[in-house]
Amino acid sequence: MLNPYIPIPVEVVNIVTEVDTKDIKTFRFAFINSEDEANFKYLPGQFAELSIFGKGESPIGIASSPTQPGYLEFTVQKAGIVTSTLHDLEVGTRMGVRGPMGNSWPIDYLEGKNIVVVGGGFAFTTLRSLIVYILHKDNRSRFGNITVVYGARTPGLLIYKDELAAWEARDDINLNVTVDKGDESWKGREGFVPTVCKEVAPSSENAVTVICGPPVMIRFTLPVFFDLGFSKENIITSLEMRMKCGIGKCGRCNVGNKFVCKDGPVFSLAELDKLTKEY
Amino acid sequence: MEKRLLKKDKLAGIIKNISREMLVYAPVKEEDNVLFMALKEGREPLLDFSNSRNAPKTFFFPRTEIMMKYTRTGKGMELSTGEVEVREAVLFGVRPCDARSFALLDMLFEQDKYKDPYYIARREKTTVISMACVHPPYSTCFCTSVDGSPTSGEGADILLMDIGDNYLVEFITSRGEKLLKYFGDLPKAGEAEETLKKEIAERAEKEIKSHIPAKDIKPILDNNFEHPFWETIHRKCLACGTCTYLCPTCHCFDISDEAKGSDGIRIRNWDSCMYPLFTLETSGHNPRTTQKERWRQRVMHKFKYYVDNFGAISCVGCGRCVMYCPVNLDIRKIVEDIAKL
Amino acid sequence: MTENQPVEGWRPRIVAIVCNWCTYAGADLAGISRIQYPPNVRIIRVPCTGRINPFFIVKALQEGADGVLVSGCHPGECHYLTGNLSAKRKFAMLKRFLSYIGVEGDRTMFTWVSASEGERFAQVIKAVTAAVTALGPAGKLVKKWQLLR
Amino acid sequence: MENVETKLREEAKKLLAEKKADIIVGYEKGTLPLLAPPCFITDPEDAEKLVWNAFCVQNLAKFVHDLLSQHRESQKRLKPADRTKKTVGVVARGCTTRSLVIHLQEKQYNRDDIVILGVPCTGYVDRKKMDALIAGEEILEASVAGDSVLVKTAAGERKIPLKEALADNCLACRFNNPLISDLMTGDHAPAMDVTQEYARVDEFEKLSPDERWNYFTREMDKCVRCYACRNACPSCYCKVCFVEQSQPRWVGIGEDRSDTQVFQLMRLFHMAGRCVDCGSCIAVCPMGVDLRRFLKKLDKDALELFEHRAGISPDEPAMLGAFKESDKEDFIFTPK
Repeated sequence: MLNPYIPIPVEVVNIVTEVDTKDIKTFRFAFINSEDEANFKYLPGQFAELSIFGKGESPIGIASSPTQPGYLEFTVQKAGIVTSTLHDLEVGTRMGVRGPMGNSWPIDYLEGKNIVVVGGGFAFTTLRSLIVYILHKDNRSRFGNITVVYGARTPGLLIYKDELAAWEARDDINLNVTVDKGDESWKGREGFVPTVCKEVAPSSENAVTVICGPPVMIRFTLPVFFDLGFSKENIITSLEMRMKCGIGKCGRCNVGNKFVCKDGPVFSLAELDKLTKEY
Repeated sequence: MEKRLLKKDKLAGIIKNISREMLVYAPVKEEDNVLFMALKEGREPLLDFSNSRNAPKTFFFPRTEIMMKYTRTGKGMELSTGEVEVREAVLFGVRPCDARSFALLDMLFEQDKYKDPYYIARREKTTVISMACVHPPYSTCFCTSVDGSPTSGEGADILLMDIGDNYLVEFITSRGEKLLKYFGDLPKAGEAEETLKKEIAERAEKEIKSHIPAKDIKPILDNNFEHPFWETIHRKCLACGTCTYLCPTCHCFDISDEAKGSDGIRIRNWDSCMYPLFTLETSGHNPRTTQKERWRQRVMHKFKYYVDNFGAISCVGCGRCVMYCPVNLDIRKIVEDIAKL
Repeated sequence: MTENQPVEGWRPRIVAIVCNWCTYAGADLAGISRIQYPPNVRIIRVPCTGRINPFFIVKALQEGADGVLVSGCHPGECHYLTGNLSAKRKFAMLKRFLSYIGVEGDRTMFTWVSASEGERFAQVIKAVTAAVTALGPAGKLVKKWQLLR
Repeated sequence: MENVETKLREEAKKLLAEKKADIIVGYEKGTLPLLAPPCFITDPEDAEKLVWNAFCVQNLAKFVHDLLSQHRESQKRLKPADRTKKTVGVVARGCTTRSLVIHLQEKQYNRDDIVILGVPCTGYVDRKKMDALIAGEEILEASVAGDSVLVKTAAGERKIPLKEALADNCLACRFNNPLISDLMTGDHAPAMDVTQEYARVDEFEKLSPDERWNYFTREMDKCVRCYACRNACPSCYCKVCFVEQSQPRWVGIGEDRSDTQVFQLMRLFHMAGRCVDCGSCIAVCPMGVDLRRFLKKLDKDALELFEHRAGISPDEPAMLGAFKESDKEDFIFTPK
């Protein structure tokens, strides 16, 4: 029997420090066994348990896209035991990844629609996966317009800066990067994400919003999208809960009768309305 | 299904014979407690007892269990073994409520998509011999309120019932029938015993004193996640987790790592929704902030979520949480109060 | 108990938790003065004996120390005035309690060594080493990692 | 006892009606015999629910601390002008008041945050002792009449001398009457037999180290690490207990024998000079670990070494937070 608790062995092949506070890094892992890679079929929005023997596991959204074969990427903030240990790792170290877990952004549902991606802070990771997936040449034609609003507190806290610059240069994506407060060198937009969403004002016509960020950002952004005419079915977000097993057994991450690890983390607001508000 | 008759004085000998060839877990008296324990050489299992203090789920889902071992290599810590090693065993003397808990736990641990190899390996190698409650042992027993019965064989491989001079032995599953050889050449049970069994079962059910509207509260729970009632139950709770540790159906666990030098293990330990740390996130945010939310979760999980997800109430009516809660938080009363909302 | 029988060639491992201002300086002086003392001691320096959580001592025993020595400034000489006096109460209680549950009394030793007492430091280490050696390897409270085996 | 109960209800009702207390923590009738669980009364009319009898076990000071610290937390989020004061009334016997004193010594709240409804105490019935006395039969009803506990089981009625059923800590209790109170609801209760206070400790001290160690090991092997003892203890109020700290991890959380021993050892040790011998930890332990054997030792040492008894006077400092020049030094090692 396949043991879902045993992590897949991977090796750290690249580490990028994303922000000037140095507490958010992107780790690139390569599979050690090629058959593991073949079996690891995922979609944007799914997560995996990063597993460091001797320390434990931590559930983290997958930041790379399945259109980027050969590796997995995770952007991790240093917080607890596992993530702190991870931050101290060096390229070449072996560790484990357990997954993919949970559901994904609803790719089938998004097909043929205009997509508004709203992200705040370092919660942008699985959104990046989605954007990379959609922008891939084999996929781009399956989706309508893409509008992205991405905000961070300061320019130094924006992640994936190179990628943002590359997207800026493209004409098949409308990218709006904003910071709460800029510095001398910042030439871009200043302002909170909800305000920028109001300014950008994407049409709700045949459109879906995918939103991920700190709770306070989400709280103030949702009314903007309601005003723009988005229905609750067309606003989709991802939940976070403390997790251990990742497969709906250990009992801690349920919201009502749904387990965030197994039935989530992605839910539409319409689905969340049916669940209890305990997250 | 084979049904045989066994002289009552022969049972202890049979269990002893089985224990010569495989591991037998049986209720024994330890100081003041009756506990399920591995039967050691020379120890007799209790045949006449009410019920054990600990729930026998612990043999499929132990309080601490090694999931895998790992060791340091030149490139970091790497897995050394994830094999699940389990021996052939017999779990003797399980009360019908506790046996039913196995059927309920199976639903979770053997779900279609994700199977729990540790639980399943133990379950597959263990034969469960139940002992019907001819007289339900406690006034707090309420198995009939949650779809159980004091003489049910659900979750068991073999069911024993005291019918006077004999035990009626029912070999319910093929795994149970494999133990036939230990029982020797027993006479088959006939019509008379069948009738007797029916009578005993009916009488036993009538002897159950606690009745709670467990099945009626689902629609109420569906609509009352927010209700002032939840403010009233938790205050005296000590968050000690005794209810969940003794519960035959509670299954929440924690996974943690322990390492010494270059070797380590990943283990899982029981956890409890009653503990504040259960849902505490690294950020400091806790979705279940106070004991109120934790109690609501416990009630909801047993009487609503499990019903939503698996079609069964996750409670077998053994009454352990009622008897051993140090501050008398009585689930029977809570269910009754909810029914009145 | 059999686990307490000294194995041939066995030498005790002793953890010494010492304060920065007196005993550590005393140890330093013993070194500078080239006073010989047994090498069985691993020194952990803390600002003051008042900083020592009794758990440090128990933890050292659990992790396999055969003996724990705690040493700070003499009463009245604490760099922080009274750190060692409040520490003293904790240690007095702990030593008795450990002994009560059956951990041999000489596994935990408490003493004062000032910065000028290099000689006393060496004597303490000699005496503690001898006492712990006489007890043999620690068995009680030690984590045996039975799950790992 | 009945008079105390009537008085208690009257006083509680008055306190709530006159808004001198926002909530009263007391005991109510349980759903099972031998149990009078804690209850929380806010409506003056509900004061009728209060009971006072030999089945009132838990030390309610724990709940006083919980209520007040939760209240304080909730106030932090409010503007200073919107903050309110909460006064908790508590039904307190001798040991409960000692725990309240400890809280006051340790500056957990102010004296005017609590209203103490003092009750004289003659001890409570130990459920485990009763179970043993009745030899496994289920107790269906129980009541106290004079010097006996009347018990009804399926086999019939039985009379058990109260003295045999009282908890060990009650039998040897030195402070069965409240040490501090705002209202007393009865006359002082007669003294218990304090000559036996340290009897089990003295007897244990005579054993050899290995015998003591074997006993400690056997008792701790029973522990299932549910932490009920800690949660029931009024003196265990740390926001994060050392056993649950993860950075650093002090003790493993699995079934390793040494981890359990170290957990228990350190929790017990945290009780040095702070254990009031209320027996709550023992009453809640699902496995019946003999914690008192060890707690009383700390108590005895505190008295011998520092002439300290836990929770006697709010003005006294906490034992381990203080020192005297005269503190004994005989344990200090001096090389020859």
